[in-house]
Amino acid sequence: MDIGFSVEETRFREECRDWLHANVPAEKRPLDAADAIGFDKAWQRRLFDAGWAGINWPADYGGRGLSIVQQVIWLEEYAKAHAPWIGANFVGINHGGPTLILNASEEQKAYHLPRILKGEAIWCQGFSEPGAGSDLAGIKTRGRIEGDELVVNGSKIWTSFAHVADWQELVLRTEEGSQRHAGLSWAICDMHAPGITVRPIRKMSGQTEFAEVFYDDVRIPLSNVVGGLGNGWKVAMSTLSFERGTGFIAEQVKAGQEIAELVTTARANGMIKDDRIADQLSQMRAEVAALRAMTYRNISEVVRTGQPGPEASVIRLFTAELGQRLERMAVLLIGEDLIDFAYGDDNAVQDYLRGFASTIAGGTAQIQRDIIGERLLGLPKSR
Amino acid sequence: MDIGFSVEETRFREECRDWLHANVPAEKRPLDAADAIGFDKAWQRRLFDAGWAGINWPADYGGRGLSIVQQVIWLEEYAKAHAPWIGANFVGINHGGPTLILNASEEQKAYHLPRILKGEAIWCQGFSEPGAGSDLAGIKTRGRIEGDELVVNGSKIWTSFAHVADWQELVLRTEEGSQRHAGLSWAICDMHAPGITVRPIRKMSGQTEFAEVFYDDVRIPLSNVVGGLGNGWKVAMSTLSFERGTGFIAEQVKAGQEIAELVTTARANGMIKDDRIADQLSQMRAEVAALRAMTYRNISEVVRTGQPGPEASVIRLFTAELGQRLERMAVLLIGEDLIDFAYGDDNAVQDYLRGFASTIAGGTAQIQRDIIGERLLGLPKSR
Amino acid sequence: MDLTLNDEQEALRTATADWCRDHMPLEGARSRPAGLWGDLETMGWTGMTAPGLDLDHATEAVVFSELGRVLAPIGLISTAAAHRWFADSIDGKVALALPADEPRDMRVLDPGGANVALMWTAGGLRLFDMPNDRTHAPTIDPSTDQSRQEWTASVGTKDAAAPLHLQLLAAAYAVGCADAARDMAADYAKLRHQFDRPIGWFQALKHICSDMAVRAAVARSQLHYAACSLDARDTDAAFHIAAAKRLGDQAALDNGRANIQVHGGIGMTDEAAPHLCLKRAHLLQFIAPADAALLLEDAA
Amino acid sequence: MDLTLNDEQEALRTATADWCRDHMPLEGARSRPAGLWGDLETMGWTGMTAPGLDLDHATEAVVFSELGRVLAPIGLISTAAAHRWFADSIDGKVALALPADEPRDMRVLDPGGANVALMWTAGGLRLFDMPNDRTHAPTIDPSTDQSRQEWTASVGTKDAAAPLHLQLLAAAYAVGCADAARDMAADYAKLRHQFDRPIGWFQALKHICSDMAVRAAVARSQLHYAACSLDARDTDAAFHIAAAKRLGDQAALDNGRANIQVHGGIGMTDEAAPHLCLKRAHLLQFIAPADAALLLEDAA
Repeated sequence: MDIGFSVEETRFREECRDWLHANVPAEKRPLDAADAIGFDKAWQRRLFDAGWAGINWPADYGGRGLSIVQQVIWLEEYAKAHAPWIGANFVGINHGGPTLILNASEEQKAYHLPRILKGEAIWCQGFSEPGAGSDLAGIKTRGRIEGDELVVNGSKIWTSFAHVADWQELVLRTEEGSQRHAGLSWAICDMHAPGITVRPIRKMSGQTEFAEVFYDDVRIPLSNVVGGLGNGWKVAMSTLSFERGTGFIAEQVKAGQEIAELVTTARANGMIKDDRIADQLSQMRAEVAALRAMTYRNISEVVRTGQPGPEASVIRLFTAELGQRLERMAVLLIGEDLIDFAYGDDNAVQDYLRGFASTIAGGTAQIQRDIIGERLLGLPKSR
Repeated sequence: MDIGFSVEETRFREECRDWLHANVPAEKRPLDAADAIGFDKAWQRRLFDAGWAGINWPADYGGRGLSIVQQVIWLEEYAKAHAPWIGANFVGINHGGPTLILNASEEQKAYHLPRILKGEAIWCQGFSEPGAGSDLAGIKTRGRIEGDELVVNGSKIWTSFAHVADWQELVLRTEEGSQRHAGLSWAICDMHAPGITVRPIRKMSGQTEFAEVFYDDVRIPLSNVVGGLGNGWKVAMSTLSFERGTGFIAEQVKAGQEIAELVTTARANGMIKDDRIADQLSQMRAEVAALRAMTYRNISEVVRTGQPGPEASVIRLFTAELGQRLERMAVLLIGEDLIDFAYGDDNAVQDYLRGFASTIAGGTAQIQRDIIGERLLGLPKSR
Repeated sequence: MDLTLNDEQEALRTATADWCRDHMPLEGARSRPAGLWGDLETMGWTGMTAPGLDLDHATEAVVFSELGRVLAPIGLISTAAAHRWFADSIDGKVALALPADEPRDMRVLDPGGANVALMWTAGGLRLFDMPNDRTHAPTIDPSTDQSRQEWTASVGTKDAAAPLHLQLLAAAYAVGCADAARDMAADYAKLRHQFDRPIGWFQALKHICSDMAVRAAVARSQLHYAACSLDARDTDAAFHIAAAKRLGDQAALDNGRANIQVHGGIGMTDEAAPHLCLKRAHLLQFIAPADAALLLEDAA
Repeated sequence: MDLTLNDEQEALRTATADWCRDHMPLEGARSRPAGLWGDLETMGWTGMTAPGLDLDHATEAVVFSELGRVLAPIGLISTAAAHRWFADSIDGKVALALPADEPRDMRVLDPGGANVALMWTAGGLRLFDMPNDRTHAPTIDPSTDQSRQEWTASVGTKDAAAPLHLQLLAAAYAVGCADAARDMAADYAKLRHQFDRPIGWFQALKHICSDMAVRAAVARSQLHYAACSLDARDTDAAFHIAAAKRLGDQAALDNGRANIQVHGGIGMTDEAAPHLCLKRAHLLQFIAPADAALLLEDAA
């Protein structure tokens, strides 16, 4: 055990920091979706050109081929520098790309990965359905095989960036009458294909960053299936496992920044004199430190064994619930000004309202507790 | 809605108060079990002689035949006067007696009820078994019918006062091969009968007030079955329903006394200056007030309709969890002196350790939440 | 002593619930029809305890928790209190001013259609004129606008029961809000299926709902007791009403949050109703809040 | 950067766990055999970081959390710290004195067989002689006795790392205690059947266990990080160790309580083991407690 970094890693960190210091845009990422997409693409291109896109992606497909620890260092410095959220590139960089690296054919990788890294192709996710939320295996969107195509009908929901995406990682039922995890496939769906309709969904915080997607005889070439027909569940799970690897770095650094800001705010407005506030802030400072320790531990596990340890599911739940506690504290420190929140405001109240998603999206806190009980402690499966 | 009491009720309250003031023993109830039984019997006899036993029990069987509100008033004044816990008479007065009133034959009532009220007969409970705790219907203790007798084999657990009891309310399986709630009977078991062995169980707080009871061919006359053979579940449930009526009065008054003491203690030792402590104490003062309001509401429901409302299950859970919060606060206010606790000590730490039982005994907090979800909100049964 | 509703109270409660279902459903909270206020006056809810009607506070609390359950306008709270304590000085709707320290601007909730605003402080109620040239801005609660104004001439009452009355009505709203979230969650838990079962079958979801039921039942019992104590002019009334407000506020907020979790993705959307309860609950925290120190004072 | 155990650490951890299982099982915590202390010295745990052995604190924390998991004697904490910081002045077992203000009597934990007691304060460690004529009284933790004594001559160290070292070992004990309760609960939840299923099948019980796992994992990660920060003489070490102690203490206490609930009736009995974890957890709260103010200080 050792929390130090090697000379090479430390030098790499300095490089990251220097570049970010010189290049992080002064202007904020636009709130308006149409402006934001241009911003996101341009920023991603700038990252790519400077060699900061896909640090641990294979060099053959435009990545740098560096270590996962260097990727972690980059993500830490990126967050510390308050560099802009990658926005519309999120799914491509954090879900689609990694899934392709693990599961796709040479041809699929060669086509898509560089486009993702360069910010040329925007991806969105297509997992959840109105009837398949926590029960992801309840997917009903179906793809009928006709010749060398899938003909897709159904709908997906909670798809972020659906209105600006070029591609979608679509999990659908390709074997008629199949049940649960069997008979699903993971396909690359062209979001510009005829038959796709996108209906934006407004969140209670006011944004419409996610949508419902409807498929009406949408045709997808069979060559766009990744990992083989009927292997969709396995392919989708590989993405989730990636998420549980480095996927938490950004949130962990953000939590560190948030707690620091909360302490500063509470000192400034005097609320820290309330023992309840001071105590909760102390508690969260300890928890944020522990979150970093857990994340490092998990990364170390990935470096050592090639995959995250079983405690990764703990990180996911803990990150979500700690994040909500931080957001609640931020709202508490605002006091009566909370009342002034209106749709479109970009402040702590918006973060708080959006934050309800963190114990719902990608597996509710209840499902996470099932997973921890069953996989980490070996308790019998409830479902 | 109205929180006042009638002139008659107020006069009754004064009578209670006056008698208690003059008669509550100065000495504490002995901790030693052998001494305590004598004390309990003598005190119960004194209550009976003065007309305070069985205030709302039928006059035919030694009770006063007064209203449930008068019973509530008596219990409130009793607790306020710091009158001794009824100890070994608890099961007879609060479980056995009421069950007999609701379900027993004239003969059974005529024999047992006056003896309970006079403190002449000590009762204990025989519901739980090593394999049937939360799952009470999993009872395995069996009674084979031979002539006009049941021949009982099996064991019961968590039986308070088993070593001093004369009678036991015993729920057992009298129909061979029957499952779950069917085929159970509720019988009056003579604890002095041959074949009964009592093994005391020590609690983590040090007392041995409960025990495991073993039955080896114990013979019970069929005439001791209450409510008819095979109706044991129904009979047992009627007791539980009583428990949810006036059963909480004493705990509710005790909670009021406890929170008052905690505030006094925290003021005296200065810990109330800690905003966390002050806030928790305020919270619990509000909750204790609400508990009284809920209890009154429930009693009003019993007066109006003859049975407790569906919210009685809420009172049970809330009382248990509020009690534990009070006990934890009491231990927190002790500070480092907590360390000095030793088996046999009769103080806040002992109350705290014993208090773990309140979310376990008589239906765990988890079972209570199932009941609330299913009966109060109509959610589907999980089991 | 009887803490159940009497027949008249039960009839009024049912009538209120029925009317609200037909004319003021929760789902419409963010855009109430223009003529609604007139209907509310006609129904008599703006002056239940005012001279003339003279109902007791217990009955009023029962009715106001039904109104709070559909997220009725915040202005009803201030209007009902003003009709009780300033019957001579007002006519029509009264907005609700949050406590502020002069000369800081006052924040006035639900100003639409009102000429005066009632400010609650723990020490009393004061009535302020409202300027005609004012702008209305949204609040976090989509059902409620606000305006800001400078301090104007005012009349006040020092009757200790006056602020208690308004706090009681706000507590009733909170209890109603907690009830609404509980019912919405329980209904959805029966309707929504995952893993081939209603989600309410799963203990994890069931117990979230059970805890909502506990919070709401606890707060409601205390609300009724508190209302009776105000009617009886009990020396403990201030304590009991503060307790009711505190427990009501907590139940509204905690149930508001829990309801969103039970609804999952749908619960985070603007078109579904759960966020309306949550946001109302946040607003209620600032209306006549309970004083923690009072809750620690010695009982009479 | 590597927060997994290296091969040597893993080997030591396994060896410790194996030895404890055979010679110092948790179930025997209240009556350890007379010769146990000699065995602990032979195993090298009383002076892992003392001059001579010189293992790092990370390794020591790993081993001490295994020892804490079986509720090993409290005196091991003080003895190990004393051997590191007062190697010249001591020999054999060292008891643990809780911080006190002169002239109030000192409370000394696990005094049996010790001639000196080590007092932890946030500012340093001090070693006190113990009187020969002392009486031993029980503590809430059935594995631990205590004695009281007046203030005697003492030697101290002002090295800022010394109190951190002892606090780290106490945190390791707490993490081990939390682990023990979690494992005990999970094992019982698999074994115990109600309603024809293992109780761990029910989400209500499963999620109690999951939360125990979360608390233990969070505390353990921070413990390992904190140990490394002490080895690196990081300026943040005091913060990280305080965080580890706070999270460890909470995990031990909350898991201790949850474990009893999972066990139901059996969990309340003296003969079952759950209460031993709970009571140890209560004792640990008083040993080198984390300073909340320190946790709020600006990070370096």
